[in-house]
Amino acid sequence: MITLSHFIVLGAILFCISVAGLFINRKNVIVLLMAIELMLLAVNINFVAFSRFNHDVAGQVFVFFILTVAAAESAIGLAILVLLFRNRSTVNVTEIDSMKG
Amino acid sequence: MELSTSILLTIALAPLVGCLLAGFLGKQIGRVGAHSVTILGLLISCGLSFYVLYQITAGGAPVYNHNIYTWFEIGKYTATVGFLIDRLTAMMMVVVTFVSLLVHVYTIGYMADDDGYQRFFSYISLFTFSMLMLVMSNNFLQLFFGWEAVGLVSYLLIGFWYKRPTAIFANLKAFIVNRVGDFGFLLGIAAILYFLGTLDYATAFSSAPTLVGKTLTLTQNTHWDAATVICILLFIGAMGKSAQVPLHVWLPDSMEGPTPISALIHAATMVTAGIFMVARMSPLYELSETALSFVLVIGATGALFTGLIGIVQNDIKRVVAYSTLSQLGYMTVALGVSAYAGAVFHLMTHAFFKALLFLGAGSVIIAMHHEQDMRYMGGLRKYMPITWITMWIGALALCGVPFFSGFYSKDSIIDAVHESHRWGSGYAYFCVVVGAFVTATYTFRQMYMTFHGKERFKVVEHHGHHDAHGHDDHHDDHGHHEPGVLSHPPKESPWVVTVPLILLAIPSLFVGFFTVQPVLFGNWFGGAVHVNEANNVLGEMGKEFDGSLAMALHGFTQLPFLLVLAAFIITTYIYLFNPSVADKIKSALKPIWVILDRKYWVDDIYFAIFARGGVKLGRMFWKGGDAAVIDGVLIDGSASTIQRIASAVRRVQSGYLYHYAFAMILGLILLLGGYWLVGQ
Amino acid sequence: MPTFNDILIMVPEFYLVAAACVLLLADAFLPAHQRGPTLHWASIFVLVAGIYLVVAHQPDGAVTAFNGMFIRDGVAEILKVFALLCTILVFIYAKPYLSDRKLFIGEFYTLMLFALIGVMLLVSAGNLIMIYLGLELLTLSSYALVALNRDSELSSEAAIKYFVLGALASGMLLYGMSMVYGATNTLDLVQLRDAIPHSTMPHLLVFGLIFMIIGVAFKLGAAPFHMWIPDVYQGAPTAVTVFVGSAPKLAAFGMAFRLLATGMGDMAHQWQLMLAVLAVLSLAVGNLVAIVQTNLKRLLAYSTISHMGYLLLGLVNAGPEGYSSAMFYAISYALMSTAAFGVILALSRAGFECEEIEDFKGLNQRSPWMAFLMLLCMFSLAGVPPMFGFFAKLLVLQAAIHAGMMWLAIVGAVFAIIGLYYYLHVVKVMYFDKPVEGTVVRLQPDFTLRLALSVNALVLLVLGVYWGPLLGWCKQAFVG
Amino acid sequence: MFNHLLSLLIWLPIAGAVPVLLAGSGRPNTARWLSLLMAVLTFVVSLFLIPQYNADAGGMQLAESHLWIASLNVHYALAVDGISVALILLTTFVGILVIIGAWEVIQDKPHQYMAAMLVLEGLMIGVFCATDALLFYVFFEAMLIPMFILIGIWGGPRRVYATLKFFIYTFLGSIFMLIGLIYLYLKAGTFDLHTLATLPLTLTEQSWLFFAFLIAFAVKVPMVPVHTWLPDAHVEAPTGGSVVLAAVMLKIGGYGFLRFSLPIVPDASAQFAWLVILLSLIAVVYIGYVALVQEDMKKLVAYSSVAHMGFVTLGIFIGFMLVREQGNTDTARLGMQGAMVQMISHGFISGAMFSCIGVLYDRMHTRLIKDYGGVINVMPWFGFFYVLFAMANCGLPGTSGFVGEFMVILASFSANPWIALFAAFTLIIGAAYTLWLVKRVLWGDVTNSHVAEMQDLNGREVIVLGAFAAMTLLIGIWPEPLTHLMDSSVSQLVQLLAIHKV
Repeated sequence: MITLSHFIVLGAILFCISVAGLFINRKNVIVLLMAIELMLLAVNINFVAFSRFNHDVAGQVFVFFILTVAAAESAIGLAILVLLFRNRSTVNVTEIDSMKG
Repeated sequence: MELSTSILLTIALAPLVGCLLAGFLGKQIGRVGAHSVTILGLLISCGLSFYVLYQITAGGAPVYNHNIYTWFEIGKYTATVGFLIDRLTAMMMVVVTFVSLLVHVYTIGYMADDDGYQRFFSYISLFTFSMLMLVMSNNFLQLFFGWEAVGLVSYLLIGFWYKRPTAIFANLKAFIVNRVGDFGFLLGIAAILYFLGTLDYATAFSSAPTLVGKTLTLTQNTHWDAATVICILLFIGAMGKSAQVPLHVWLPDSMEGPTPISALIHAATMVTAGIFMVARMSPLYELSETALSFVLVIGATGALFTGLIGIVQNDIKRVVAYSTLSQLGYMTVALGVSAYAGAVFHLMTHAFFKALLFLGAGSVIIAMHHEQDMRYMGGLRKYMPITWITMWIGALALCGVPFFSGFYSKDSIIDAVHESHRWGSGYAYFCVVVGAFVTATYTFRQMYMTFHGKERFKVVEHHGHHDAHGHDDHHDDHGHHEPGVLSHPPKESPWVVTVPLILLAIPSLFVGFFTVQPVLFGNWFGGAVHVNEANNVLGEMGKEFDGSLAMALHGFTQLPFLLVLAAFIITTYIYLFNPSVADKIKSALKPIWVILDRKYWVDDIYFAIFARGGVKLGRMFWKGGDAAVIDGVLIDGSASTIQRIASAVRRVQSGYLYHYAFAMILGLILLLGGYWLVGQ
Repeated sequence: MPTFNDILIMVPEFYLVAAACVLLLADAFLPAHQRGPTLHWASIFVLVAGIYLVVAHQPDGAVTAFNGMFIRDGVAEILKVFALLCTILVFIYAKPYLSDRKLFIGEFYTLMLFALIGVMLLVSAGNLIMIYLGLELLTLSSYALVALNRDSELSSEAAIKYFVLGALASGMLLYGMSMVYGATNTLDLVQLRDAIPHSTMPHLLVFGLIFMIIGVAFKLGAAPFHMWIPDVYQGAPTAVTVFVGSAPKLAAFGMAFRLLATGMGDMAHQWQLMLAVLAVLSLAVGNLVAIVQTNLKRLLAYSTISHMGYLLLGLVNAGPEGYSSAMFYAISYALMSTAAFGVILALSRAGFECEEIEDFKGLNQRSPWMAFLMLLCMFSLAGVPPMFGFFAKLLVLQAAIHAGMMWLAIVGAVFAIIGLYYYLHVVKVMYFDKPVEGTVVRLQPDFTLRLALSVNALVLLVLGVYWGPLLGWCKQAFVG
Repeated sequence: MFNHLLSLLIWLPIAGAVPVLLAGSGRPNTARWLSLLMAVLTFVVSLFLIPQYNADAGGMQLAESHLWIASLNVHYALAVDGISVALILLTTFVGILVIIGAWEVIQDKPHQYMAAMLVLEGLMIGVFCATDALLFYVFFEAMLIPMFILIGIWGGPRRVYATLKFFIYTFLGSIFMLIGLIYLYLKAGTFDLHTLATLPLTLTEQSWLFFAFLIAFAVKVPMVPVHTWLPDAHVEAPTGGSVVLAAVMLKIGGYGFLRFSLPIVPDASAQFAWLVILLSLIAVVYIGYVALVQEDMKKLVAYSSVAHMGFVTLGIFIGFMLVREQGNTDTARLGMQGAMVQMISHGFISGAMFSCIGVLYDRMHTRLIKDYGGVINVMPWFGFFYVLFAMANCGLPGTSGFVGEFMVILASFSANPWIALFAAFTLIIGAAYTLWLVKRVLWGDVTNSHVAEMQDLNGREVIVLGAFAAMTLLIGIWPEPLTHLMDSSVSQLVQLLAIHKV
């Protein structure tokens, strides 16, 4: 029998993976975008699970909003990425450090 | 009839007016104008002083004690400015104004070719004003005002020739040493206010008996008798002003000032302020045997040991200066044995004959074109007879030869010490008696070296130099020109110089003879000085006193006179007949001579400890305390620390995205961990 | 069921959305040479009208629309008014800067308007969803704005950093929301507050709280979630920086207030301490690192961080007094930073970003008035009486002390002293240093800019003397 | 007019600064005359205080109060007592002299200089009038801004270091006082000083507050060991700046003790009086020695200011020993009067000393003692003033410098002879450093060609120094009017000393 806690743990694991992806990744900005998406998915799992087990539909509504916004977000993200590549002809995270201190 | 306030005000303010006119309008009114206004002012106040003296003594005027205006009034404390005129004051006023007047006149001749002429007159008039404020005061505040004001003028006048390094060193030294005295004096006044709650003489003296039994706790288990504390503190002030050991060091150096000043300030009047003050405070001093013994011992020491230094001096003024120190010692001794009248009496006679000696020395200095070294003098008597005779009168008075005024005052002091049984009077007696011999020795030595024997200067006539000397010489450190060489032979000084000499010679001769009886034994001062019956040595002496004549005749048989005689014979032999002996003695007694020549090293020690030491200490405080610790460590140190931390923290902002993200995760962990910890 | 009344309550927002869309179309159809000016004046007019709508027939007390999704109360009113005001100023300051750099284009205005709408929704959100949507509307527009200057390396770098970190932050916020939702089973803030006491999963709640605090802290820019601020402030075109530094801070305060006070008010004892910790960190990082900055925009970025620390001092109080002081602080900060960046904008020209501190050397010789305005800003930021900034500090310190956190107030005071140093340094550069030869700072000729800037800076002085009414207004917003 | 006399006094110069700034830019003479007009006007207005203020009644008079920030219950409340009146008169008087003193000395942007001076004057008057703690604090801090500018723009080579040090030092001191005030406000619900004075506080609270106040005012006075900003600030400041700083600003420290420490935290003040007294004595002795070895005239005078201000704090705090241990209120009054007179007189003397140094500096552009010597030969009139003020500085009777120190020493002897002993040490050390300075600068033969070329005082300088000299002598010869002006206020303060709050 799968309980709420399983879902929460799954969400937590996904969340951790995505966070790890954000700051362990040393290569490519694309990966960062993927990590972000993953994080949102983790959140969605939480919401869905809670709304399912608490018999409340609001959570699932929220999920729709999240999905929508996520799409817009990644669109802007990619746009910025393109801009970055045009200006510096690289998307390597380790090279984006001209502002520091 | 009651003295009128306006007269007293006139006496005090006339010199001030003269001072201001001569000082601020000096350029406009010119030299003649300057000395006329100041002398006029002095004439007025001198004349009125005589009038006041007459009123107080013969005229039967009651003691005048009124306030002019309130200085401040806070709670139960009031400080006022006012006058107290009794016989003591009146006598001081006469002495001050009379000597000052003569010095004014004398100055016309002495400073004739000095370009600070007007300034000088302004200064001495200012001095007269301050001195009058001091003696006429009826409260401690005004006393202190005069006390410091005369100090200021003395500072200005010692440094009158401000181009001389020695002069401006001397005046700084004089002021600061005096300040050491004033330090004690001010504390004494504070003590009086604390114990008696007033600054007014009359109230203080009337409530003085309440001091008995009061004590001051300085440390856990030392309780000081109130009267003793007050008196000793006040006397410290007197030690500064009246140049008592160990605060005497400034007086000899003060000779850097022009001679009239040495006569007026550093012999006749200012330096006697301390004596006057103690006499004025007699009601307090009578309450403390300890304090009086202290006074006695200090005075006696000064009387003898400063005199000894006089013997080895070659500067004609310095000899007189040291004799002044010694004579001040005598007066102090008199105070110490409660013979206040004796002290003031000697103060008066001394004022005359010491002023005379100084002015005479000044006259000699003029004749020698500002050469002060006696080794280049000799045989001057035929060039300047008036100076010669008058100075001899002064000298004999100083030595205390019977019939001369000095005899009466000095001899009665010696007797008084003899009479007294106060602790230390034995030592004092020894000092004053030996002192008599010492006095005679340096006095005769000085007279002989100056006026007798063969001339030790040579005259080289060359023209055009005459008007070049004078103030040029004043302003440069004298002696730079070849010593003992005169551009033209010495000659008697002009009348403005000699007349004062004569006018001073007369009292030096007679004043003692005529006044000794009333002043000393006739309880002339009345309520002005107060002596306990037990201490009334003068009263004792009064019992066997039968007339000045008898006293003088009796004096010839006394030990002091015999000592003077001995000194006379010795010096005569050495300096008239066999000068070489002097050097023999000098080499024979080399160590003693050195000690005296170095003035017991007191000056050197003071300079090393207080002057150099003070500067060292200051530099240590400044560099070590302010610069190093407070600024270096606390202020700039913390600033640079913050800078260092800042540049460390900024490195965290590495610019790398993943570090930023990591920071956020750390923040998350921080909060979670914090919550978890709090939860535990 | 939504009624017409709900629409009425939300009139300002609807109006702005409509206006924004109209401007979008206008931008598309207007001939190129008129676009810039038309949009400029049009949007300024729109905002002025917006202020009118916000203030006009303001319902007394709090009213909600769409089943509590949207709250319109005093807090929202004040924040909105000042957000609109700041945006107007931003438009005025930005115009010459943009036209110098070929950025005088429609996107700027439309994006700004949408961001502003985000702000307005955020400050009157009554529901976690609304908070999320408002936040995203604001941040997404901001990302684009930061990257507005397509040819600038720095802008794009700043944009990507901002984007990634912003996404991370909102992810955490959402994660927190999900937990809170799970623990209380509601998304409505008011119900949330009622539900919290009888929640069966207190730990889950606290976890959610912590994640949500992170979201707030990021928006505020409180350490250690401040890392984006310096880079974004520096990299973004100054015209955008001035916006990022003003209205969004008000929004951040509003968000914090809605989430923590309205939503999690009953857990104050938990979040007070957390906020205190964040406050101390922000004060330390902001003030310390600012000392070693050479770029004025970056310096102001760090000063922002420290100011957010002070703002948190107010929130820590967790009472009406504290909230009002914090809001007062947010407003004062918005005005101050707008003015400060305004000066930078006024001094910048084509090909010359007047943003290095060196560039301000001897400003008093060359343009005493600008120097004086900057002086006002600096002393106000430093919190020296009689400037506005001082009284803001006074209030938050008082709030902290009243909350029994004397230690926090003392920390704040100490860092105020350290902070003083770099503000004074700017004044020193302007007044005591000689101008660098060669660099001739020419003032922007634009009259409206000068006027607005002067007013803006002088207000800091005027409000310093006469700040009673504003404070009264703020306090009024939080009673009941 | 009279019911808003104080507001007029505060805002007249501040408002006056605006036309000076606007009309004066590019037209230096307009700026000078305008600002002089403003300063004189302010002085004239301040003279109305004398008839308007009833010295016999004492207490706070000419009060005006308007609600400033309703929601915090902060009032724009002004009132003066005798002490404030005296200090205000000092301020307005000095205000004129610094304007005259800067006449053609300040060539660079004179309008800004004059405007800053006027603003500063207004703010300082405000400090002396404010009876609301927050208002006081606002004026207290706002003063720093114009002074910061004055030193920073028209100062000497190390002006930046000096002015930053000055600003941050003072700010550091006062920020803790602010926290203390907030605490008091939260307890009392008002910033009104009179209410705070009657607010009961436990000894612990009082102690914390006492130190908060102590830091704030000790920095201003300044007391050892937080005095090191003063020499730097003085050395680098323009003459006018130094004059205002020494003549008025330092007094605000002493004034603060009277308005805050004494009434609000009497018990803590009594408990820690020994500390303040100790620091004051250290100031007299230690600083005296430090002053002795200074090579820069301004530094020397600055240090002597620290030493003299030691008498102010001493005179104020021996009151506690006298009243609480001996019930000796009259002596306490004497001491406090001494402190007050010392404040006023030091205002004139230090102002005069700095003006004198300014006179020399304008001619030689150096403040190092070693560059001078024999100045008297070329500048006799200057010499006259210099000696006069030097004497006043070492407390010669007949000058104002004596009065305050005299009273304080007398009073402190009653408190404890040892205190008097160390305090009286100033007679010696003070004379030493002042007259040694005079010796090296004034006396002696002309040391170098630059000195030989110096011109004697011009009319403008004679006016400034003459005015200072007149006041110095007047107070020295007849302090009664001044003491009478402050007497009733002082006695009321002394009454406060006896009140126990716990």
